[in-house]
Amino acid sequence: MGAAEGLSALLLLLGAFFYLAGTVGLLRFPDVYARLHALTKADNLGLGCVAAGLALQADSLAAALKLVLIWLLVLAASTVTAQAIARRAQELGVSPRLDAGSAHAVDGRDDA
Amino acid sequence: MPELLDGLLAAALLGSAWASLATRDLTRAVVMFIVFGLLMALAWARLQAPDIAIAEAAIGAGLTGALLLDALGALGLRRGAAPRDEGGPRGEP
Amino acid sequence: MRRALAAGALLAALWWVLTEGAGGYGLGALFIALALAWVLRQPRTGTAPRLRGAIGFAAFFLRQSLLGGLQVARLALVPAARVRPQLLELRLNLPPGPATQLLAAALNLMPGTLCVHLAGRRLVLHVLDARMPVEPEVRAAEAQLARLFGFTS
Amino acid sequence: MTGLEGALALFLLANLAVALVRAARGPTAADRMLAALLFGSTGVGVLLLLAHVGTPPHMPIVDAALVLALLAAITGVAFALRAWSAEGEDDGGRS
Repeated sequence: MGAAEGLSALLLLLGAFFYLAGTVGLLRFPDVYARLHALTKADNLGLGCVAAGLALQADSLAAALKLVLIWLLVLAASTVTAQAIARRAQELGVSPRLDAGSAHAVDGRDDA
Repeated sequence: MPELLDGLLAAALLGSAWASLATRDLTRAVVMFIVFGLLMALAWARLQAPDIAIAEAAIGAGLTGALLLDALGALGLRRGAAPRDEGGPRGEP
Repeated sequence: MRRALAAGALLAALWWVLTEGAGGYGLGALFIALALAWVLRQPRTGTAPRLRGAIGFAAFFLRQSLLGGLQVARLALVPAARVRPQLLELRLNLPPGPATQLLAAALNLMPGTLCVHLAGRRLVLHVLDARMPVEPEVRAAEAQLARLFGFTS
Repeated sequence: MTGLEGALALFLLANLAVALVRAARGPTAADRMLAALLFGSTGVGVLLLLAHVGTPPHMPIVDAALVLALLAAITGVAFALRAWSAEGEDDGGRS
């Protein structure tokens, strides 16, 4: 009982940390593509931790699995959305801000 | 603690509603409307009304948002070259 | 027949989870039957996922998405850290179809990769940190997916 | 345990309030939309936490989170496929 509650609290705090990272990344990253990284990865991990932490407190197995199902749904939704937006951004000609040091070599290879 | 939560929720609701109404940039208005719908769903959940929260999440945030975005796209297509002429030079406050 | 049984079992499990084990199977049977009829009318793709591959892929995916979240957290929260984005074009070994689409979707959640363009076997990724070895990661994910869909033989 | 969940729900809501600033002024349409998507994924987390706050946990709220998760994709994809076009002027300003 005590161990499960402690683990649950730890997971919830970890989830809040990843949510914070996602929000800070959304505010701090330079362009749409980088912000999509922050949105998909950090937020989904945050929700995963929160869902796992709450699942540890669930009354029944089905209730716990429901939380996992919600997490999987959000995973699927956000990766599909991120890909659709990234693809559309590229079609519209939004050029990503590339790193100055490594951009040239990669650009050359991409044009070929 | 609950008072703080409810106060913040109410403030965010008012803020997003105002931001949605008081702009000439249609994209911004639609996005703020979607945000308002999501916050409204949270408010209903906070008021212990999960069925209305479900309806708000489905209709307010999900379907209406998608329909408004679709309408926005159709509007931009029909206007052709100048998709947001009435919005002026970006309605930044 | 095997397909119908597997899909039916999955749908029944889904209903059980959605009702939190509270039952209501009269209504549930109706919806399960409707969903099953819809599933069986979909065309076969020829790539049915393998159970063993699915478990391996799930473990791999969980570890990678944890690493992805940690990387984004480090880049966002450490003040000195900054992103070094770059574009990377790859040729996939997987045959085009559900496998490549699932690969692109999974890469969106793995460390530092975001799928920008996917056409046939050509995949363009937006990489968050140019110093990271992205290509081995993609190849590992590809191998996992090949095992999931039974392409290894 | 309920104290922790309430506190975390408050924390996530504060996160959302910060993201609201991004949605209100983020320069391109895509930036605004990303903030709305952040509201979606964080909103699911807040709903899950709210469901577990209180002495008798209020489980039906989990269903609201489920619906929100189901429909989160529709808005984002509708934005990408239908609404986002002719953004050239915006992106020139950004980069």
